[in-house]
Amino acid sequence: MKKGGLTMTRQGLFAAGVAASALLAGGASAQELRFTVWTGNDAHLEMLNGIAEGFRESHPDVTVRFETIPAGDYTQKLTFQIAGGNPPDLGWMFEDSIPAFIAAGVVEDIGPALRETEGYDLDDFSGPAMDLWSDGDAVYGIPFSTSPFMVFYNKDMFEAAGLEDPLAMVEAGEWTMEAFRDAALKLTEANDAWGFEFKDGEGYDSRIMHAIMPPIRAYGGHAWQDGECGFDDPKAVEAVTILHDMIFEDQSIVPPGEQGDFFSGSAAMTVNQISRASKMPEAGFAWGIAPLPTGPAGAAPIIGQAGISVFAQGDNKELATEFAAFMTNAENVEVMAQFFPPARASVLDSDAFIDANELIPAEQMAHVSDAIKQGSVLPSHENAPKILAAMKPRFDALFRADADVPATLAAVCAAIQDEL
Amino acid sequence: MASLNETGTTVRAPRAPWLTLKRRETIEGWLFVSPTLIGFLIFFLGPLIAVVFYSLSEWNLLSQDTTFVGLANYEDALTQNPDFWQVIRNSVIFAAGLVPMNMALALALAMALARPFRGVVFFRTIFFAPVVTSAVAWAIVWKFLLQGDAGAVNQMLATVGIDGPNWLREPNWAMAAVIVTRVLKMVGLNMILYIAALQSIPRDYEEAARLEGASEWQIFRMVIWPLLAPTTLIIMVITTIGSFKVFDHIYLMTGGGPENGTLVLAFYIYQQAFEFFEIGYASALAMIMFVIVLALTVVQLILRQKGST
Amino acid sequence: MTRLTVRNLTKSFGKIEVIRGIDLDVADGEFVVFVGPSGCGKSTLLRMISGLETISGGELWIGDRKVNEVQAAKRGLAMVFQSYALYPHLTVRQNMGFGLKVRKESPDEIERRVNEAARTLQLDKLLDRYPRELSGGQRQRVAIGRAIVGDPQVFLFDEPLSNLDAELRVHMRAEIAALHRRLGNTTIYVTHDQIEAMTLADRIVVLRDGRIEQVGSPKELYARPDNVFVAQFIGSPKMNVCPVEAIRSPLQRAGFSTGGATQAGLRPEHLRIVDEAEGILCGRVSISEYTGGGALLHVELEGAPVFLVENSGDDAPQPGDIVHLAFSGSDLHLFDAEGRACHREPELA
Amino acid sequence: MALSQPQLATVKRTCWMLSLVVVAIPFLFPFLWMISSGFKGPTEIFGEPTLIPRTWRWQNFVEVFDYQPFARQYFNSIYIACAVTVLTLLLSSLAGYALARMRFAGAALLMVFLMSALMVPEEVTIVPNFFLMKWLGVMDTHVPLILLPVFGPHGVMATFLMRQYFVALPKELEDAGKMDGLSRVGIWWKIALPMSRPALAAVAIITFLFSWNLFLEPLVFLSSLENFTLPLALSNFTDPYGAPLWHLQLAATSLAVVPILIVYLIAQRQIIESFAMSGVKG
Repeated sequence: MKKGGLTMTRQGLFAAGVAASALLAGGASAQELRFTVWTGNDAHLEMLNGIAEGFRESHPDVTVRFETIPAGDYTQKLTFQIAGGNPPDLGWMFEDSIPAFIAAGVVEDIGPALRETEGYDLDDFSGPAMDLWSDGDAVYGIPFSTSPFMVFYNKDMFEAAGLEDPLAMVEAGEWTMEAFRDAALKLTEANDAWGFEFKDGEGYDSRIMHAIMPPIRAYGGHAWQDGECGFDDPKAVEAVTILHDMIFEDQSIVPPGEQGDFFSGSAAMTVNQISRASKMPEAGFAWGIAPLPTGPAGAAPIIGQAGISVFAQGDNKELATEFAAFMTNAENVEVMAQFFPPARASVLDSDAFIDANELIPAEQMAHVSDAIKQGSVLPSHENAPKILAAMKPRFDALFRADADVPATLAAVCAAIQDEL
Repeated sequence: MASLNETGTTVRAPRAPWLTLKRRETIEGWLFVSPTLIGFLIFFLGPLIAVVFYSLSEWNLLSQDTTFVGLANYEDALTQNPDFWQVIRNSVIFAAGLVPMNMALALALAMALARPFRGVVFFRTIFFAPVVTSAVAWAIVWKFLLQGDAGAVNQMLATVGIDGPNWLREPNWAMAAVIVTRVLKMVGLNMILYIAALQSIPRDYEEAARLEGASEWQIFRMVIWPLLAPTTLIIMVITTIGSFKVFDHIYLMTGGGPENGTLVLAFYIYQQAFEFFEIGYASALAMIMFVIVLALTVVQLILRQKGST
Repeated sequence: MTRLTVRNLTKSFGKIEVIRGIDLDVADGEFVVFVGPSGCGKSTLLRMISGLETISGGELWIGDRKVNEVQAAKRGLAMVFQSYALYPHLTVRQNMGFGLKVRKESPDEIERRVNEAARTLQLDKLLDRYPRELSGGQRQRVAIGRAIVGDPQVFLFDEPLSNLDAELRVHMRAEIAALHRRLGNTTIYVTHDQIEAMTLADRIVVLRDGRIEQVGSPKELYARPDNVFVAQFIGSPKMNVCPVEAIRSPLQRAGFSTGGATQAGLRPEHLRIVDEAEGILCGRVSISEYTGGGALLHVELEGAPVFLVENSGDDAPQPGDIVHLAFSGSDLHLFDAEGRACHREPELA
Repeated sequence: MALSQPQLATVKRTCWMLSLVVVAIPFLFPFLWMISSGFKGPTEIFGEPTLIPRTWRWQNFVEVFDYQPFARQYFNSIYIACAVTVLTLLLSSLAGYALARMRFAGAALLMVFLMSALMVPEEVTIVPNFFLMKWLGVMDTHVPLILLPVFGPHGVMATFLMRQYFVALPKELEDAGKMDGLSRVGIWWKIALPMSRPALAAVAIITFLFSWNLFLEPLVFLSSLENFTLPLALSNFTDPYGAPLWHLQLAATSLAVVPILIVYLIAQRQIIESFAMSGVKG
């Protein structure tokens, strides 16, 4: 119905808009908010529907429909919907696409509305966590998931290799890149498995940044800053060279085109977010999570973020903003914390969060909390899709046995400089 | 018969003078083609014209900002963007590898399977099966088979002592892999076109040549090949144009990588339009593709004209 | 009741004119045959009358109605096609009843008429078969049956017998003639076979290059062709024609005046082989073709082209023999320089 | 040492068959491997390669349906392909008939005009069509997936195929129909179409497969999972975090491909002829 009404004619569209706002003012009629998400997971959807149900207590006539768009195509399909004149009211946003959306003016500034909302307490969100989502006083999204990247490790394999537990090394301050490299090599030799697997085995494709940024930052480098590329900086080159050596010299990292899944026991370590802990019960081996290894520049935790934004072209912006506020209030953030690590300081410090994930022991969870507070997101940019696309072919060249690391990284910088 | 008697006819006789039988035929004719024609105008010709205008603008899909930029998009492609020439090079390599391999294999298979023998239907069925299979399925399965050391192809090569390359990870091997797997997918179609052509050649020619003592190769070279020329030309046109259209195969197998080694024009257009949302630049690329395909067709039609005279 | 009038009818495809002004009156109940060499426009003319081909100019009247712009089905005609045009996916019964069904006749009426036509044509036992299960002759009869169930005012036949073998053709020819006698419909029949035309027609229309060469009864066309073309087209084997010059002296010797004629024609069957004394023309037999009942001789005349001569009986001359030929004056056809017949006063005795 | 004539022939024939079998392997093997891998678990799938799975993991075929609304997507593909096929048959035979049989002003020009479509790849017009569909308000619906194949180059190809067939039909049958009082539509429907079954079957087969295998258009026009068609669904078996789920993807691919293959095996003669026809005439 809604779709048909919207698309018949311009006048129809206008009339529908007028009617909608009239109804909204009256607040008496049934309304539907369309909310795009990239999860199809039943537990996630159940939780989201629960929150929507709670919203009905104050807005009895409002239903929220969660529409799943596959993660791989999410940003593209969302763009199509917005450009196609059929924008959702709200949606999840990836950290790498929000700058482009802000630049294009298609996400609504909900800052004023949030500040006016009673009891919302916008300042409870930590400053670093909000960095990506706000510009001065303007707020274009609220992070609902601020999840650090942690090292998942196979305890059994560590034992088999006669290695000290990584957590112990962390305590001793010895969990460095060198230790990590050494561990990976020994793990590979001692077990019929790879020492380390990049995030989801996608380190050479969709997760290049996840693969290279932790060491680069640990070595004090950066991807880009103020329009200048940092990949060719000696610090970054040193970090990437270690990775390259691990892949092709030590052969301790699952190389390109090979399969070595941590969760099925064919790699001893990987990097991932704590949501992946849900995969562990069926893995059948003892495991743990540890922070990312440190480098000369100390610890450089990295977080992945996703936020909730209201779309500027939606018909029910006010209502959508109200729902966004409701969804990210302290109470619901706590509810979501079972799956998505929160960015609200009050929730982060609460026992509720520390105990939220029954799979992860409290002391390991504390590392998670620390990482959230200190962590920063991966480099972002409004031209991110093009930058990533321009980087990709050069990184393909990097991940070959005979690659000249400094030269390839210089080529990466040359390729993306225009977009920066 | 009631409708044919005198009274009936006099009632029917007066008729608007302009509706002659000829006009009637014209009106009926246009009515018959109108559904196809109107749809064609709206969904094909209109868009084709629109591409020209789009290509003269800079247009961001997300923000809906458009600016008229003249020929800047073309200039960008032809002189500025280093990717463009690599894309053209890739497309040409793809076509140059695919077309001869496809046609040679198709002809060889057709020669083998044109005459009936026990099992001929079995083999024809197998060689044609990939044609009816979705390109997506074909690409998915081959991508799976061509994984590095764990892939079935390399595992099998390993059993005979060959250390297979990391097919889809090295630019040249990846290009070879997408070409070969595409040939395997489509060769059946050309094979049956050749079989149909071979079967329409009267056996008399071949027998006459044999009586004159020609060898098998001479028969093929002097009798069959010239008679196949029209078919060969049609197949060449279809296959060449087809090779420029290949999108799903590349999209799924390599995504244009590695190192842009398999980034071909069709995929590049898609990427610019629907991943980077550069509508203007993508439209300029589309126009360039249109011109290339048009030129290829014209060249081949001219060859055909020359061949027939 | 059903006259058919054609006035200055023309047809052109683009710039090419294929029918160039035809005038013709067909009387009620008359059997008219269009004949002519291929490409003469006879089929086009028939199709224009039927309504399958549009008319470029002129008028076409059926009865009292001008039908130039009347659709084929509404002209009150039925047509029998060369290929029979039976619908392959319908049975004989459905084929014959198809037109009635399209015209929304009641099923009972269709049944009655189909049965009646089937009886007339002895198709009763074939009604439930499909066309592919019939012989050529049977198909031909079904095609005729389909034409007669509609009770048309005019029958049109477009070379209906050309797909049959010789024997069947003779048989069907007789059947069509009998049918016409019984039904008495106005009929127009197109053929390229002049024997069919001669045997069936009340009147024959000879066409060439989109024009009428001559209209007349078979006898008239045979005996008094208007021009060389008709003279040679009608009759088999065709008439021998040669320049008058070549045989002027023999003719004068025999006392035939040639007036201003430039060409002379003699039918092979009118030439008799006679003794030298009686002979008018003299020549040497080059070929003798035995035809069973007699022989067809190719005779080389002095100073004239080869003449065909029909010789009956067994005692045919052999190649190389010199023969003498005679004919009666009434069988000599004379034509002027344009090929038009020079009608002399009858010299018949 | 020397082989007799018949022995030589046998050896020759065996070599011949053997070489054909070798050539056939890369054509046949992907299908076998696809089906076999569809039954393997996520770990076995990259283990020692075996054609017969060590453990048959039937639940893959259940999980496929849990993971995506796969039944719904299957149905989408079927109904879209049917709609495209029916519409294409109808329109292409109408237009093809007119182009073959009716002498109307402009027909020759129209032919050339339509013919030009055969040279233009879909990629060229996809961008404006995106905006056209947006304007029509049919984004994320199946309307574009039905309209574009029917009216695009494929529809034109079908029209030419039908035209070529109609041209070769005996014309007198239609004349007879005209004499019998059929209208143009009547002749088309009751005479021309019933006699064109082979051409209609050919157009139906290639059109159905064309629509069934369409990828670019669904990729561009569809966004929600329940609207996906099979090819799009097949390319979408990654876990929520983007990692490929090969075992499910191959199970789903088997589910999508095998029915078509079975139909193909049953009707292979007809299907191959249909393609031959379209290739020669189109």
